[in-house]
Amino acid sequence: MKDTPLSNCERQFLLKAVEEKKRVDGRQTYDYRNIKITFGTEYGCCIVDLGKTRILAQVSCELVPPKDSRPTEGILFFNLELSPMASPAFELGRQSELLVKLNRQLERCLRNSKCIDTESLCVISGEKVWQIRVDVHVLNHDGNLMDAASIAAIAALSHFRRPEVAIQGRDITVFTPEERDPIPLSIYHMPICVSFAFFQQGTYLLVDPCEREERVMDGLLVIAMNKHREICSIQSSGGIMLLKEQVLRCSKIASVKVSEITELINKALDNDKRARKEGGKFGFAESMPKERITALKKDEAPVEMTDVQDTANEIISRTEAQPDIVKVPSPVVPAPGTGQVGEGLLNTWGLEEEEDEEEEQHEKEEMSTGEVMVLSDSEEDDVVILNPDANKPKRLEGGSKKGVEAPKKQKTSH
Amino acid sequence: MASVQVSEAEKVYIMHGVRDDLRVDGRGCEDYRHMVIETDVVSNTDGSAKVSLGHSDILVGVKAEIGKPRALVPDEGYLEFFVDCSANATPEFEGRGGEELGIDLSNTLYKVFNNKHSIDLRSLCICPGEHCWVLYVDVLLLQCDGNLFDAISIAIKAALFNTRIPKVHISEDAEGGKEIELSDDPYDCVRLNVENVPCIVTLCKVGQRHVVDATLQEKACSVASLLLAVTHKGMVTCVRKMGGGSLDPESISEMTETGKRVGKALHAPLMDLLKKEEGLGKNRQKVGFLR
Amino acid sequence: MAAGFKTAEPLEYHRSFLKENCRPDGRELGEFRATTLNIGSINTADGSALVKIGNTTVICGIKAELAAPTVDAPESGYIVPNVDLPPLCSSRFRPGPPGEKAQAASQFVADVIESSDVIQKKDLCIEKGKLCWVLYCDIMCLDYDGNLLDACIIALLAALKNAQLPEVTINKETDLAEVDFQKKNRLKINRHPTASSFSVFDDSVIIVDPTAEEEGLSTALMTVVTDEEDRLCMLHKPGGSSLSGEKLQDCINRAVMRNREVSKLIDKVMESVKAKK
Amino acid sequence: MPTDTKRLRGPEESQSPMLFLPPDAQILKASSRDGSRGHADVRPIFARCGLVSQAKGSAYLEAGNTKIICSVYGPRETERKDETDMKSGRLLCDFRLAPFSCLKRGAWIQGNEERDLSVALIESLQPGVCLHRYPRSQIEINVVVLENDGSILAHAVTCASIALADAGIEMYDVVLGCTLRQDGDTCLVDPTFAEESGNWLGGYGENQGRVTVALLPNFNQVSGLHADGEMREDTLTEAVRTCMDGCHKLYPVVQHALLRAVKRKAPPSVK
Amino acid sequence: MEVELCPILRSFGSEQNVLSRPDGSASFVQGDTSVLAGVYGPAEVKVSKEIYDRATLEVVIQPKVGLPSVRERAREQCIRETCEAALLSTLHPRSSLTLILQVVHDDGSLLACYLNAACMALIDAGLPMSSLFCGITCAINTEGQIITDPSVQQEKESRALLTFAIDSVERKVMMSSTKGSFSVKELQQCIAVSQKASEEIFQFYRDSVKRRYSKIM
Repeated sequence: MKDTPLSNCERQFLLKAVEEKKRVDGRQTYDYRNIKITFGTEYGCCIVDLGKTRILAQVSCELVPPKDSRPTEGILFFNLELSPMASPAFELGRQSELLVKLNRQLERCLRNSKCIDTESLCVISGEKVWQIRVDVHVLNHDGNLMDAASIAAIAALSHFRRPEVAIQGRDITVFTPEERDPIPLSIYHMPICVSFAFFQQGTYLLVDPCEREERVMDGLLVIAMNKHREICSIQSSGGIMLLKEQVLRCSKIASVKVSEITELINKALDNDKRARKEGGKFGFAESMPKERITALKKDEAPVEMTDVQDTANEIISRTEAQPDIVKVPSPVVPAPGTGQVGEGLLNTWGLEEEEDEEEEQHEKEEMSTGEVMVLSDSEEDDVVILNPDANKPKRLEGGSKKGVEAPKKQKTSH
Repeated sequence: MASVQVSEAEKVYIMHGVRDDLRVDGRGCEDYRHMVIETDVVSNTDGSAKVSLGHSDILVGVKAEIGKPRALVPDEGYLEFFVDCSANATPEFEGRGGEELGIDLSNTLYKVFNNKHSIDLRSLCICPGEHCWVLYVDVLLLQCDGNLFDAISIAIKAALFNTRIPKVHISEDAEGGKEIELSDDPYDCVRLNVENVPCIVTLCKVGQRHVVDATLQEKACSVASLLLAVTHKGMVTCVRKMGGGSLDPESISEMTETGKRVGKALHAPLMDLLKKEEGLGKNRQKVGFLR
Repeated sequence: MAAGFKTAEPLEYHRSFLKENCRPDGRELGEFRATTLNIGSINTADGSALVKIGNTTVICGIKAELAAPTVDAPESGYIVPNVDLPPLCSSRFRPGPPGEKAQAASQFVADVIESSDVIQKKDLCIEKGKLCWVLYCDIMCLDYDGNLLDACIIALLAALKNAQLPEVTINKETDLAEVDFQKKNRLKINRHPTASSFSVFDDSVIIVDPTAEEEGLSTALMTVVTDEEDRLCMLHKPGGSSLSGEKLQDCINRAVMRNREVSKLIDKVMESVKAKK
Repeated sequence: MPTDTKRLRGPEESQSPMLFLPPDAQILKASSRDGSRGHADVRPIFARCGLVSQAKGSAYLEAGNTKIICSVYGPRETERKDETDMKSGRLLCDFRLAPFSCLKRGAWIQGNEERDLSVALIESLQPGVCLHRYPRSQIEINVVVLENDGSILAHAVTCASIALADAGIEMYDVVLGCTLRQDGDTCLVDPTFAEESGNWLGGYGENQGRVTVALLPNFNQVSGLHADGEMREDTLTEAVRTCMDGCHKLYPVVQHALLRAVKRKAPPSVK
Repeated sequence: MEVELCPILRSFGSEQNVLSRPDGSASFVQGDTSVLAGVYGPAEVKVSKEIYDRATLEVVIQPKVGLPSVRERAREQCIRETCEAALLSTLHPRSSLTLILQVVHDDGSLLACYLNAACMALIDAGLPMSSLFCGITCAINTEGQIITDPSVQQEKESRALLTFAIDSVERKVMMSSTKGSFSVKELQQCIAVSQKASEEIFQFYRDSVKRRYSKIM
């Protein structure tokens, strides 16, 4: 499916708005949209809503042999998917340019910044390490996927708990959460991406562009930073030229935004922790808004189940009442290893020229083993035998003989 | 594969020429075009060579890596071929366009080397059943001007001649485990015996006769060609009929005979040349890719 | 005339037959096509079977290999069924990786193996946590004329019954496996499931064993898998028009009958081979 | 992490039990053919047309234990529109070895060997087919080897040409294939799998090789020639001749099979 | 022998119009199991997938971890054919409908939850349908007890698992997918139980639509 095109009118309107320091959703230039972070019942699962952009991240782990070059380090694997749900332009399984770019950027932001202690993921050096896999699914695309994805990924990583293991010699025991409490990853810092959209060759700048704004922007600058104001990665795309001052200004803005977002993530993590500790309700089911008109919820309730038994019994007894004492037809075995049951297709064997008959006889007599190949529609039997020097006669073709007994007709009642 | 369109009149012209043993570029039927060979052109390989045959340009790099021997032959190393049809050679190869040809070429190379004498595979064994040398032979097509097979095989032979495999020392530690140590000294290395490496001779049937080292124009006039891989002793290690036409038995035996003669004659000057080039030493002036 | 009618209005053509309680190929509504079974014809496979239901031809070859069991189930082997619909069997399938139909069929066969316990995976274990058998059951369709699933299950069951695995022992000293090709053992077949497929025309008329054409024109397909004790292993109805409990019951009863037919066929064929040896 | 998500997967790694044989045991015994058939004899073959009901034409061929099935679809409109030569048709080939067809289980994904075989098959068949009669169209040949007991390329060529004829594709001549295995001074025509691989890979003798020839019997033209190994030129020439003789021996069977197919399709009118 | 029944549906809920981009979307929650569904269409269709007399429906299941495997492909087929039977796709010939299902959390009865989320999303997209459908999963545990809407733990302890899609018009079985072996009687009981349970879900559909349009009507 194709994306809905943007009309020239819309384009001009959007650009005009940017010039006048206004945004379509009423935000100020440096404003982020609402960020909502929800955690699932499972550890390491989180949904981030950034305005209407929605992203789901799930962290999982697996014991694998380490890479040869780094025998004492765990492996981090990122996989960002653009689900076709997020936009009509996203096709299933296509390696689009955007997808490659986002994946790369996510890796730069989270793996290359060494925010996670990979050495603590080593179980037995050179043999078994934990591979931490982060699956990020874009569910709704309303711009600024990168920021939302980085928030979702780091929040999910911070939320994640891996199973406890015990090592005895070379045997590894993995404990279930019931046996031993799972342990969190050791995270050094939380890098978060902040995107800046530039318009009119860098004259105007917007933080957290929405999808419409992204469509008309000239270039994008993404800064990944942690709350200690350390830049983890910086990347500009779109081919705009920026002044040194502009970049510095952006990094200042980024530092403010990053500390805000970090606080938000920590708060969300704390809330979830508290809810779990107090045995209260948590997870996505709880985060569903109850007041919205589009949402409805129904509490657990037993279903009234009278006469279920009767209905079932009735159906069985009724059909069983039908006489089905039809004899099971017995199969015909024309040659060892081959058999046929059923009626229908007529067989022309023996009806053709005599030569055929002889040939068949000939084969049957000399069949040497029980292994026979039948591959024919019985009406299409053509057998040709070559036996050049008559050393050893060929064994093949057990000719699918027609079922002899009278056809048994059965019916499914209608 | 890169090909050219030839008009009927041109075809007749070329075919008549071939009939009289005079080809468009002045060669006889069994003559190769001018050939330029240079070895040791890529520094980060263990052996490399670049061959230009007419305007066909081929670069071959050989990398030796330690691998595990195949289960059925634990006392031998093995060769891996990969042919990359770069889009530099012809725009047709862009994207995945050259993939099919590349696989076809490498499959043929596997067959050419599918025998016990071309390369002494046992000399590549380090530790039977555990470690052996794997020679990765990477072929890169830089320019296509017909007769790729012959050019590739010559380039491979030159690159293998140039290949130096570091010496290994196996030491056993206390627990009976083996440790492999590579020699640091760049001069402490093993050379391969390439005497038996075959060269491919492709014979194109044009009219009633057949020509060696056909140009693209000549190829367009031929319906069938015969590929023969011939060693210096005249042994044939691979035969393949190519093209959409068929050949009569007489011309097959004629072509095999020619192929053997031409192939046999190719080896001696080639080896001489390679040795001579090596004799110039490390400090010889390199031509590389500027010509 | 009839041929023209058939091409132009295939559905009407079929309806006109169904109205008279019969089908274009002369069968009654509840009638299966002739089913032919041949076993052990592929010598390179550890077990093999070829099944024809009418024109539909399916071949199953079993190859056994050795592997280490998973950490989660150290006492179980593996059974890996895959169904392939190569372009050979019909023009509707293209070369390349398997399409949805082949994948759904593979999953169906895997589910039947799982649900019916044809073979206990524990029986495939050689040494706990160390070594077990992997049974690769590769099923290939050679002629696709409908009712693929029934043919697959018969082929699978017959091939499993036909399979013989060499004896494997673990050498205590070297801790390595040793295989003895002289001693071969048959697999222990736990249960005998068979499948029966039904096709629904115009949301109401049910026919058994549909041909490829009938499958294409019907509004729903259903496959019932039963075992020799008349228990259900699978009621597979991937959508389509809805059926009442009564109708389902009719189909199940027919499937039970079919199970008897097929079991008898497999047994007879097995016997004929044994008698020969 | 490239994994096949379209098939059910087994364990990451599994080995054929044959690798665990005690070292002295041998599975592949290079048979001496004593008494069974002469060195220059082809195995008895069995050929039949028209078994795949859905195909335009099909053939099944069995030679010893080698079992090959082939179906032909088309001619239909070509899929590749950019093809320069639209004046004549194209042959397409999908060549597969069933996973259970060899001693060692094969993968489902088409490997190099299969691609190579399909290229060789097309090269061998092309001279026999009147492709100029099918402009802008393609003819699809699908080959599945059900059991590989040697000489698969040669038999696939024969089988495919029968299937093409059965599909009513116009041809100059049928194409017959024959393989030969050269082992020193002896040559074995139509080798089995054991003979084919035999001690060639193990031994270091001279004159070891394998030759496959495809022949148009009525024109006595060679349409395909594939050889590998290491042979003297005179051995090679001799081998080609022997293979051609082998091909001619198959001709009556193929003829017979086709005659049958034609008779069935157009029964002789009873007057 | 009377079989004991444990006919409890966990608390369930749904929100429609949750995503801004798709033409219809819904989330469906059953206990802790949660699925998000999005529908696009009717829209332009690729020529290769075009059907001349009806819309082409594609169903995509996105697992949470890794790539979709053969199992997902088989479930896609089940859901697609169920939706096809309910949708009046002949009203939109030569067009494409795409239904994407994203697992958010799996705590049992996942296939049923897929079906319910799909139905809610199709309603939200305003696509014409001849009937609604819902999914019910029944587990039969080792004591022969029938449990509706089982959790993962209950699924693990069961010896058979049956999922049905029931249509809203005649309460007949549109789809059936089973695991494990069971007797004919158990099957018929499960069908009857599912038919009863479907009443609750259809009532829920009705209530949520009523609530949604309460301000308009």
